[in-house]
Amino acid sequence: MDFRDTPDEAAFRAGLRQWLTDTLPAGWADRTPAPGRWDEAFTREWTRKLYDAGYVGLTWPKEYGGGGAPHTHQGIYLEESARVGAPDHIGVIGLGMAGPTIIAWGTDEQKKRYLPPLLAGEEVWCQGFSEPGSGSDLAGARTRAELDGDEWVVNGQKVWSSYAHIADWCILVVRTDPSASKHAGLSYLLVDMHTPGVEVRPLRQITGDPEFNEVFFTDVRVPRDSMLGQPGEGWNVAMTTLLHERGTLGFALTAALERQVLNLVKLAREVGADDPVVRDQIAQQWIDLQALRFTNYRSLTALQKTGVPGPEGSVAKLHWSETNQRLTKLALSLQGLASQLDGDGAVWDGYWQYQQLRSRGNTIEAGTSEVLRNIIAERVVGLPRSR
Amino acid sequence: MDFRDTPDEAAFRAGLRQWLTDTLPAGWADRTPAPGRWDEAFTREWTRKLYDAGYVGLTWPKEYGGGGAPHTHQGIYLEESARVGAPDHIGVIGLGMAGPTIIAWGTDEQKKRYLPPLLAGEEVWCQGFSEPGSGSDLAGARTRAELDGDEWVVNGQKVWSSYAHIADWCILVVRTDPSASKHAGLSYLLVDMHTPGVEVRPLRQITGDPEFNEVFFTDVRVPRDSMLGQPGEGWNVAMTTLLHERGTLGFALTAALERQVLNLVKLAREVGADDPVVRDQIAQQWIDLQALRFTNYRSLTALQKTGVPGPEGSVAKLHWSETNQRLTKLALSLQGLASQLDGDGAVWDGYWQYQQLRSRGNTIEAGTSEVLRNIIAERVVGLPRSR
Amino acid sequence: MDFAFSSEQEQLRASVRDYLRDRYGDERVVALAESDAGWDPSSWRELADMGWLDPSLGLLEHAVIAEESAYALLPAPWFATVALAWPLLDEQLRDAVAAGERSVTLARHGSVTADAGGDTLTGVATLVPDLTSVTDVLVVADGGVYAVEATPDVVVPRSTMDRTRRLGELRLDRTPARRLDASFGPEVRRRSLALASCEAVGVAQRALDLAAAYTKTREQFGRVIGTYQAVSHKVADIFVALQLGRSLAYWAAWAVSEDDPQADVAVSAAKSAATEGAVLACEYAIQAHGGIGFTYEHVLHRYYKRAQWLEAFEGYGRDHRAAVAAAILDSEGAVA
Amino acid sequence: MDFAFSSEQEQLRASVRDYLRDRYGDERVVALAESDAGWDPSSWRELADMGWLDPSLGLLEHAVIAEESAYALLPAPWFATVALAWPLLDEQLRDAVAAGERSVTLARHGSVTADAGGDTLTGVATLVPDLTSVTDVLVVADGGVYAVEATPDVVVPRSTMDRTRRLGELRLDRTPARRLDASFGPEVRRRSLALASCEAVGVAQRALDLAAAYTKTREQFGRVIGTYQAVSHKVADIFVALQLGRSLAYWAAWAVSEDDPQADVAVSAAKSAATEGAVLACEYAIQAHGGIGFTYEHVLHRYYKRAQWLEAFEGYGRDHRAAVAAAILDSEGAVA
Repeated sequence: MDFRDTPDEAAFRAGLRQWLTDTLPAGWADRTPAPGRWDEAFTREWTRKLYDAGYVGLTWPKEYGGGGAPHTHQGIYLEESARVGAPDHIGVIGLGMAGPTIIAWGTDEQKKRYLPPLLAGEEVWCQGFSEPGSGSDLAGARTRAELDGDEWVVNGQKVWSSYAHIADWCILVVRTDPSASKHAGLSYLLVDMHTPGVEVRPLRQITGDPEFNEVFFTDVRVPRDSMLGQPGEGWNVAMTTLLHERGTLGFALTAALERQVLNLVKLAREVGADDPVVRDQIAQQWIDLQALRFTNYRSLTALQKTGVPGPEGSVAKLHWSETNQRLTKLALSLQGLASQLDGDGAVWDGYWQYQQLRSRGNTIEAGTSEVLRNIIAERVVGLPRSR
Repeated sequence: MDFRDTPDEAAFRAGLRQWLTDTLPAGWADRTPAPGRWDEAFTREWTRKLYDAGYVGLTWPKEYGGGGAPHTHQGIYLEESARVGAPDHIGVIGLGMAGPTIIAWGTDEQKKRYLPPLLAGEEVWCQGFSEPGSGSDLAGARTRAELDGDEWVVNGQKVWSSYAHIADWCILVVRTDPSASKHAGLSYLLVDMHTPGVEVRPLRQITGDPEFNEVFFTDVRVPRDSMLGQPGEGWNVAMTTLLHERGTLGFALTAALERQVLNLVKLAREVGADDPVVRDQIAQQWIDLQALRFTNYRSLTALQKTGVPGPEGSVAKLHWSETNQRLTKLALSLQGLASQLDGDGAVWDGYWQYQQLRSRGNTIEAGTSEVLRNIIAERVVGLPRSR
Repeated sequence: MDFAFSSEQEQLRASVRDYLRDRYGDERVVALAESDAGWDPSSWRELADMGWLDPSLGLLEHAVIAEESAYALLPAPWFATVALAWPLLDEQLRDAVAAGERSVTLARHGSVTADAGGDTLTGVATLVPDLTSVTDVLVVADGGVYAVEATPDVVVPRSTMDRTRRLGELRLDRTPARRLDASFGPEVRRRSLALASCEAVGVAQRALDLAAAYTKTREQFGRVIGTYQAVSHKVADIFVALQLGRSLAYWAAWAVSEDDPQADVAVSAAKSAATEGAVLACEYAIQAHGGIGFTYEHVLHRYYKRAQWLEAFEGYGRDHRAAVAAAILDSEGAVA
Repeated sequence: MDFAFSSEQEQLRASVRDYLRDRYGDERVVALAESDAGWDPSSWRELADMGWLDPSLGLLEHAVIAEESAYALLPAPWFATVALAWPLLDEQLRDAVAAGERSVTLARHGSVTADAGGDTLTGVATLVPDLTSVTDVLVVADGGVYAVEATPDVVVPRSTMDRTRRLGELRLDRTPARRLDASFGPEVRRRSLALASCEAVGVAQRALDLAAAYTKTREQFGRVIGTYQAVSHKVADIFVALQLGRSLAYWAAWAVSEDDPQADVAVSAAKSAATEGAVLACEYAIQAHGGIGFTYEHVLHRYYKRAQWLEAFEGYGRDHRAAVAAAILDSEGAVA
């Protein structure tokens, strides 16, 4: 047990830290964070710089453009990026969901076709899993794909698809066999979002921002071989996606929370937080952050030693989401009635207001807390299936 | 709306307050509370005094020895008793469960036979509902009663029966028709605890005290007419009992919590509680108490105006139990490591240690919190039955 | 003892509820919230006609209206006028309010001073509720209370999460003002806390109704989601928080209306429990709705924002609990 | 970076676990807890023979033993000796401990002073863990550390909720004492906090295992109760609290063993989260068991009492969070 960097890790960290200092705009790390509105152009530019410097796909196989590095490097990358508040790569869905699934299920041609532009940020991915009638219940998907010659013809509607409005590709769960049982009738398509018949409609969230989208498919024709796995294997392929979403998410969540805890401390120092009741809660957020961090690292160590992430990793998303909700509420409460302003004139121009509202989605998206507790109880602790 | 006493209520309160001052030992209200061990002789003596002064069964029909008074008098009685920490009547189960059920379901002969000695504390009651295999699941009761001539012959085992070790009578749920469906096969007997074949074994609790008992019935012969309702009506009769247990419990719980909040304030003043984090939590207990109090009163007002308690009364036991658990933990935490002592040398000779351990039963006994949330969701809010 | 509203008060409640149901369905409320004005100024006269602004109403009647108007999320400066400015109005303003001609809010944060001569004010007051909707604003300055017309030249709107109760900034520069024969004292704050608590109860009740309606019908995994305890027990917890908050809010309203010795602790208890309960109710309701409850399209977030507005108004729960702690721990007279 | 114990440490864990499973089943632990002595003094030599008291062990090995011995609720003055007194022992005591001949605790609350001459002590020390089980006690007095024999004439047992870790009072009256060349400093406290956190992890793990085993088999209303989300989600919450506490406890143990600059905040974070997590785990486990979990017969309450003991030891969670707050808010060097 050694919580410190190995010489290799330390060298990687030092190089990255220097690169971030050199590459980010001057004063970036100390700036007051801006409200959540997302700057696409800046993100694309940053993505390119990350890619050119070799910081994208650190742990992915080298043959498809990855870095072939150990998982700790990815952890260090996320830690250091969070510490200075560096932007994300634009391909969040591609890196976290589509890419790992293609690596696991794709043919060699598919890997060569899709992975390099995904890493470079030249092609952005989105996902089409949830539907209006089936949010958490993936097996209830009703979007259908029917074979017509050498093409699948897709009709249906997906929802909660982030990045769909700028996406080039979509990982899409469709029903190809309506006669099969719920799970068995599903397949997993890779759909070009520029195909005629694909319509993206932004869906405004509680924050007022259209972060997610509805995606409508009307007679969308998809080449027959644009499928991961075989027809009917969609459920298993999708489970790989969700496993990766939930599995590799831990470090990204730690990084996000670390940034928020730093912001909270900065805010408390600015507005004054002498009330011991407030200080007690700030300390709790900090403790919750460290608990998340080291729980992820424990899971990672198991992954490196055994090839399987440790079971403790299953708590990351659940713990993060509830912590982030508490943290953002606490940040608002430091502002008195001014907490209710959300634009000019608000503290930090409304950064916290945006974050607090946005946080309510944390316990819903990417597995509701209810579903995650089911998973922990049943798959990790081994209780019988809840009814 | 008027939260103050009417002239009649004020007169009753003044008389009671005077009587308590005159009757309790000198300095009683200001004494440091003693640990939970229960003084049977003192309780019996106090019961007799209460009865002679007319403070028992205040709201019960006059013809059976009650006071025929409005429910507010009972509330005032409990409030004033709590304020000075007066002991309970010995017939807690009789007054709260057996008595109201006999009033609702008993024949005139049964009412005349059982109610007067119950009120006087001359006959103590216990209940036989839970069984080892069915705690919350009353309909799963397996203790059976078979008719043999003019007698029911009872065999089986009950558990969690408080006061059984001193009880003269038991309200007993038995299965009289094994062929009927779960609910329909139950009946409700009034059993003389001195009958041969009744064996009471104390069951020690987490506190070390044997507050509850197991009761074994071996060929216990009960007269045929010692039944409330008809054979097969046991489920409905038992629901009356539980309704009363849960319905009229609110004021007793408020009284108990009021006493605990006063004790907590006393403790905080003694040991010092300058930490604002602690003060915040003490204030929350006080607020929780007031919320309980006025919620009960709202329910009571509905009862007096419409004959049916308001739905808000359903939250009383759930709220009280969780508040009492928080309160007693908080009280321990004011004592530092000394909180772990539980006898001589402990703060207040271990009063709080006993209370804190005892409080863990609050969310289990008389309807678990899980069952109570089901009831609120289904019967009050109207959600479909949980599965 | 009688812990229920009178039959007259219940009749008032029914009439308020009927009016709001007829005139302020969710669609209209949302449209008004998204409009520049944020409300329908012509409706003020309607409220007056129905007697909601009548000087004869007592605090318990106000409590009923506060609860029901928050249940509908009525966008109008009724809270500003009745919960904030009301006790400070002089006869002239009170009559104009009763006639539906004027609406008033109260500005008490910031720094405004009376100029020499005393008939103009200069300075800035911040976080003034409904400032953009009212005709007049009472300003607390130099220990006095002044009435100023809320004309566009002195009013700066501020973007507010709760678009049905926006905050504004008042910028005065030798602005004509009329000194009232009133002083800002604790009773004004008490009153506003009691009515804010009642509003919180209305918000929580709506959150419960929305959560119950949705979880009774929405299906996932082949079952109505209200049959899952993970969902139904949260709905039960909303009910619990609602009822506890309601009991305290009514107590607070009664205690303030009667100038009861416990009025101060009652309003602090009610404010902390009822507004935190309303926030919890909305959060659980959003969670029970899943993704749909997180959209701007759904009405839930508007209640959530009102709940948070109320929680932030005049001190968060911990501030009120500190006041309660002082009352029960630091004074010898037992408050309990 | 490597966040796992070494294979040697895992072998130690397996051997500790095997020994405890063989020798300290629930029945024996309960019998010992209910006995006057509270433990089996002849077992001390066994622990020494197995190397649990070996001076070569580092804090990470101690962390492993602490977690596993708390999982079994081993009644023995191992925690007193190794988590409290250990760093202050001189060679003589250390050798005697390693040989299983002596066991030691630490007395640091109360008022004890050295008498003139310096070879006797007088005064009272309270709340001394396992005082009735050890042969010697180290007493912090007048800035020095003294060794005193824990003979019956100076030891007063105190009834303690956790009968497997009883507190005692030390009454010294010109009692012979030997001054050690050691001083009581923050590193002693740090160490004890880290190991208390590891114990809390063992307690929480046992609570999880008990809750899981019971809810997998117990039926109510015709169904295994683990199929109710009201039950299974609480079990999931135990798992969450356990894993978070475990991560912090291991961090704390490592940081203290390496004298890492973050050692102080690490132990405060671990102590507050792991002990509160253990209390929660036991409370949820008791609730999941229903009435049976509330009986004296069931072993659960013994874990609950240990969890509470650990929570109360050297400051409740809020005290540690105050320390963390000071570190992250009041100093310029960002701890995060």
